[in-house]
Amino acid sequence: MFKQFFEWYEKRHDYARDWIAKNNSDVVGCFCSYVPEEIIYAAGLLPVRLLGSHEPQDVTEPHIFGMFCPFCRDVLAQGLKGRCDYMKGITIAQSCLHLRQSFTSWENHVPVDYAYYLPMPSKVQTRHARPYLKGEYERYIKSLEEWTGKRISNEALRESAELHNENRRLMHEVYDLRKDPNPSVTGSEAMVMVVSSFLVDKKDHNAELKRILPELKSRTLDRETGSRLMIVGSENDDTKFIKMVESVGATIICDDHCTGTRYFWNETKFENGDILQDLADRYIDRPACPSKDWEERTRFPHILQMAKDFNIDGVIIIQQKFCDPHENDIPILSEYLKENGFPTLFLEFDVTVPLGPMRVRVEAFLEMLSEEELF
Amino acid sequence: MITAGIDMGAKFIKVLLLKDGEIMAKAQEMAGFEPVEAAEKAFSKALSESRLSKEDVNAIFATGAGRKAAPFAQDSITEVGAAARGVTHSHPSVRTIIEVGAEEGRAVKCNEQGKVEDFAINEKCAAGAGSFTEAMSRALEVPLDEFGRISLTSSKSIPMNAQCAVFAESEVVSLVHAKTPKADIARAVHDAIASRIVSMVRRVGINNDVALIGGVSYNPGFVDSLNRGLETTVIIPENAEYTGALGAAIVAAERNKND
Amino acid sequence: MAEYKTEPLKCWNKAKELRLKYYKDYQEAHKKGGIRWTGGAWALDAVPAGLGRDVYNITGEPYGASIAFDKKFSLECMEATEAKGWARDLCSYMRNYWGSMYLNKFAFGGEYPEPDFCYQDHICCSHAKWYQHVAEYKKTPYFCVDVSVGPYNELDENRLMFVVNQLHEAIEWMEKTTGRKYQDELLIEAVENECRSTSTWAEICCLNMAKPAPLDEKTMYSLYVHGTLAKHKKEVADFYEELRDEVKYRVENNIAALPNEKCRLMSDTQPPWGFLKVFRYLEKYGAISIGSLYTFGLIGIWETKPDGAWGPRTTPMQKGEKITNRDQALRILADWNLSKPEWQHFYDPDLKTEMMLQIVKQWKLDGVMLHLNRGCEGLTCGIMENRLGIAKTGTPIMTFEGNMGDEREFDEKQVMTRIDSFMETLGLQMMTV
Amino acid sequence: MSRLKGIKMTEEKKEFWRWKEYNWHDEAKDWKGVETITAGVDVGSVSSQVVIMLDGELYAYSNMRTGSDSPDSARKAMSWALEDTGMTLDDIHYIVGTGYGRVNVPFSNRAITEIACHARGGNMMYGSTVRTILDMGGQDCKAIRCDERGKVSNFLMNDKCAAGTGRGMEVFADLLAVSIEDVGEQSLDVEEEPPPVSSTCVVFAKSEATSLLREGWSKKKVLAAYCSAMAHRVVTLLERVGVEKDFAITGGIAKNIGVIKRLEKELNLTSLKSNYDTQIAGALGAALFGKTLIEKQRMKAK
Repeated sequence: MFKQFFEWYEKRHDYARDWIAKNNSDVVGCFCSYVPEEIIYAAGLLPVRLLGSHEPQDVTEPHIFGMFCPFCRDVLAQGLKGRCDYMKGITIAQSCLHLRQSFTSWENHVPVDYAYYLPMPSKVQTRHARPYLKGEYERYIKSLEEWTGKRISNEALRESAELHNENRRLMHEVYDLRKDPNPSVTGSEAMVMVVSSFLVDKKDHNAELKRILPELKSRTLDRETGSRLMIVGSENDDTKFIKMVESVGATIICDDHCTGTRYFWNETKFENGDILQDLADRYIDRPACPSKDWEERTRFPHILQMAKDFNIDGVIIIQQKFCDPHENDIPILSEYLKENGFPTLFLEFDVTVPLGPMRVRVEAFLEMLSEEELF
Repeated sequence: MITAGIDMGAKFIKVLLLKDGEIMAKAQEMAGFEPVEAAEKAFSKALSESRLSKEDVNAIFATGAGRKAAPFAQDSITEVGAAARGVTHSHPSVRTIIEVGAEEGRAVKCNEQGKVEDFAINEKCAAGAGSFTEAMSRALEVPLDEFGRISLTSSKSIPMNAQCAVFAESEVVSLVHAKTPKADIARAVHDAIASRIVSMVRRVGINNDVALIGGVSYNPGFVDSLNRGLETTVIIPENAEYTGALGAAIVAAERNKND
Repeated sequence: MAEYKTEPLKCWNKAKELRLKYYKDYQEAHKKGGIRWTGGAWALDAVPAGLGRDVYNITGEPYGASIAFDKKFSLECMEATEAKGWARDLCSYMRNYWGSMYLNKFAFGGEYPEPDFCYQDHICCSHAKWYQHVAEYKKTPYFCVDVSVGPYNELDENRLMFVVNQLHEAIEWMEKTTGRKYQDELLIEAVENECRSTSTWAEICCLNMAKPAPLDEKTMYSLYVHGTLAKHKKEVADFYEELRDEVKYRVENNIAALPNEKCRLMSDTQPPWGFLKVFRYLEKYGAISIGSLYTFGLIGIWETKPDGAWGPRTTPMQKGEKITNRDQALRILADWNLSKPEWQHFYDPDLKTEMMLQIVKQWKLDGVMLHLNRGCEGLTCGIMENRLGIAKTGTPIMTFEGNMGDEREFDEKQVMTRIDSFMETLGLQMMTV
Repeated sequence: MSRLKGIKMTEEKKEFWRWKEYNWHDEAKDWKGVETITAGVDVGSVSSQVVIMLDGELYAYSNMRTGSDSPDSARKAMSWALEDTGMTLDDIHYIVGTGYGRVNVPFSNRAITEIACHARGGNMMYGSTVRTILDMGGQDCKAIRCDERGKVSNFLMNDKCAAGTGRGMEVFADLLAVSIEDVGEQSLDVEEEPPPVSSTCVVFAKSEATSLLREGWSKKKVLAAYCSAMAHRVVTLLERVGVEKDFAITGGIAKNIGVIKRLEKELNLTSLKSNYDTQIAGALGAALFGKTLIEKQRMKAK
């Protein structure tokens, strides 16, 4: 049923090339989920999130020192290997230092016409961040208009925002189905659904979601749900890992990933009578990346609430090796979840994950969660 | 003029005698726990091979990890410098030298005089080094020399996930359980090491010609993987393992001319 | 044999006293009813100065470095932090600092002195989180300023005002937190001091263009540190002027830091504090590190002069500008800090490469040594691109891996061998003395 | 060590790092007519053990090297455990496989991870007061917290780096030509404790040891330096789960008095001793789970 999403995920580059041909426009590669896709889309361009390919590579060592996260190196490798040669523009919204380097090295060593660094505020908790970010959006729009030679009207921005909202609403509907004791959606299906949503045109994605939702509601999977797990951490599109977890007696029910719920959880509210301020508020108010979650820790209650709403048995906390933002949250977060009755398993991810050692840890965790069966 | 180069390597001690740019004799000994004795032994071996006495040798330079402890030596040069001089002596067209030892991989960028322009050494974690292959061949229960050869017969590339030699060992074992042909596993191992080496070489740039020295240059499987990774064919100087000693002997000759 | 004469710095002891006094003042602040706050060396520390003359701070980075000098205590701290589940690759200053907090041991004797509040600015992935944890562990109030508004050469009113507005917010917050009345004249004084001390430090660094260099980097570390402790204080600004005059004197009289100076290098990022012997080792080759973008540009504030050369940034006072109110003071403070050279590469490595090449040219350097510092994500950000950019110009360059605060990640033997190779490529031989 | 009586050694060329292989069974016991016969098969990365239990009591076990083919290793270890017992595979009612080759045990009814099995086995070997168990396997090191029934409540395993694993110790024994069983004793035979080696990385420690020996260190001194480095490495792992008394150690490392003594000193805590062979903990736990599982099955059947 999720065939289309898997195909988009597997053949993302072909899709992008076709899109360019069909719309005779351009694709903008987005580093980080804080890039305001609505604006890029309103400019008639296709925003596409840049991800890695989970294969060993030997091209990034001259550009990024080994102490930075494998994801940022894997992403850069895609550019250096020419996998995205069709991509004319790139944009990063400021988040962590790691990914920032993929962006600057990409700008220097991969041919692109247009590269924009958007200083998304780190302190989203100050009231001053809102007007500031609106100002940054104005600046970004001006530069996009100069590049494309086309004006971006407020009308186009509003339509784009509505289209993105619809996509978020539809994906929420799918997520709601996962609250069921025997969810009709597996974790790997849900993951690929969300990931593909930032690889393709939201129009196509919405259409596909509308097509499958009715069937999905009446769908029953012939598999044991097993332990209901939540997965929390940084970027994660490691479908191999998710499949492994779901093959040893568990189902991933929900997540807190920037490639998952953090990407689509909240909508743009049209309440300022000012579309740019509305958009700015949306990105300020979205579930925070740990690098922006201060002075107050707002992530923890959010994650806890989600674990309760989705009736979770245990939480897998994954971390990209060397990811400082998450390393700065994890010990306190797992303590917090334990105190609130949710056992956690910590796993460290690399570009490629050796499944053997991971499997032992996951199975042992499941045995730990499982009822008295063995006693 | 006759000069000698002593390469105080971690595993082997090599001695080379040079007369006006021509190699007269070479000898090597296991370093063991008494490298100085080993060096003396290798030295006298080389002398007797060329029917010389120590007095006939005008200058002796050392190199290698233990160079500071080398006997008889007036002075020493680093492995990096020695490699560059040694290789360009026979192959002046070489601009990039790759040396893979038991625990360290090195890449050197040099000009035609063998002057080092840039170099890179692999940082911590020895996954990129020779001892990795040893561990793997043990895990596969295939003798080291055969290990290299069989990997040539494979055309399949399997990515190795583990970076650590010990973890890779278990990955190899699980490949065996998955009934993967040993040839394919051997290639996977060599590809993994090669890719670690290649990414280090990229730091100094891959400029032709590229030469490979060090023990692994005798491992055809590794050489094949490396060539694929570099997208070029590496030159392997004859007696590649004596390159360091040769470089030291050359510098010894030069410095003696000067004073 | 020595080519140049050398002599120790006259104001060396004063530098030491000043540093110890700083930590003592903090420790004893409460006895005198004063205020103690903790935060980073990058925090805009002129702002809390407005709370009174009895306000003392401790900055985490130099404190973490001080701990690193004491290898035994540092290891205790690291392990105390790891035992709490924190990753080993996090900022090693932070891990030292947290460790000393967990163990309740102050590096300068006694217990870890409780801060009254935490005040920080956010530059890397750890800075805001560092004191978020201190605050939650010590249950103290916390305010952090976001300065990540892009590189200085792209600063606009909206970006500047984002920082300035937060500083206004910080002042309101401090008044609430401490119950004290904020005094703008103290703020203005502090801003003037900060401009003076940071611009003077740049002046001192410029004097190191002289051959032979009057200062070596190892010495500069003990001098620039005051700027990381309390750049806004009069005593620091005054000390730097005194130091500048002595360094001038050294230049005029050809007094060298290294009598056998043959080769001039610069380093990059914080050094491995437990292994400053690296610099001594260089001296055996007649090589001297005359500084780095780090020692020049972390505290020093610079500008490009009309002739294209790099020099100390002209202070508002030198321009004859009179600071009369809070808003103006905060605008100047924000603008001044956003122009910090060591801040620019966080957005783009090319900006750093340019500055480094400028130093190579102006300070007549023969080579560059990059410390791939596993302890600091922020200053190693983009460092491999810097390496590429500098190597492209034909400037000899080497890298060595280490950690500013975690000696377990420094392989002395490996690094020294690497230096040997580099010296060899520079055509240097070890002095046999 | 009473239970090690009557061990038969296998003849083989000297490889210092290899653990001895042996099997044992309790001549005093008769398995015929026993209601529940269960077996645990622990196929580890380096060695494999089989334990056979009669109604939850230890009857026989074997300890062998793991070959590069684990189904085969499992079979070998099993038939060796059965040797001279007259028992055949078919006489065993339930078999649980564990260890990293657990899914490759051809004749097992169920696979359970070594974490759960070591906790359960440790619970029997050391009694129900055990709360923290350390197991050092060939390639990983586990710190396990468990309750009075030996049920895992929390666990931690070493991550990407294999430093401080059993394998490291074996590489070392080989390098120094000291048989693995003697490493511990010899490492304690030093006048004063040398500083620990700086790197526990399997590869780098080797070169460090070599240079120490070249500097004239005695083998014993080098062993001491490595054992204390390894002990320290393990302690930092233990501290992360938090060590609660009672504390016990399973696996081959428990036989390395050199590491144990130093570990206990650092934790300032003594570990429980057991007269069971510590290397069979995993297989023992597996066999015990086997008993529970078959009994539950029979209940259902009724």
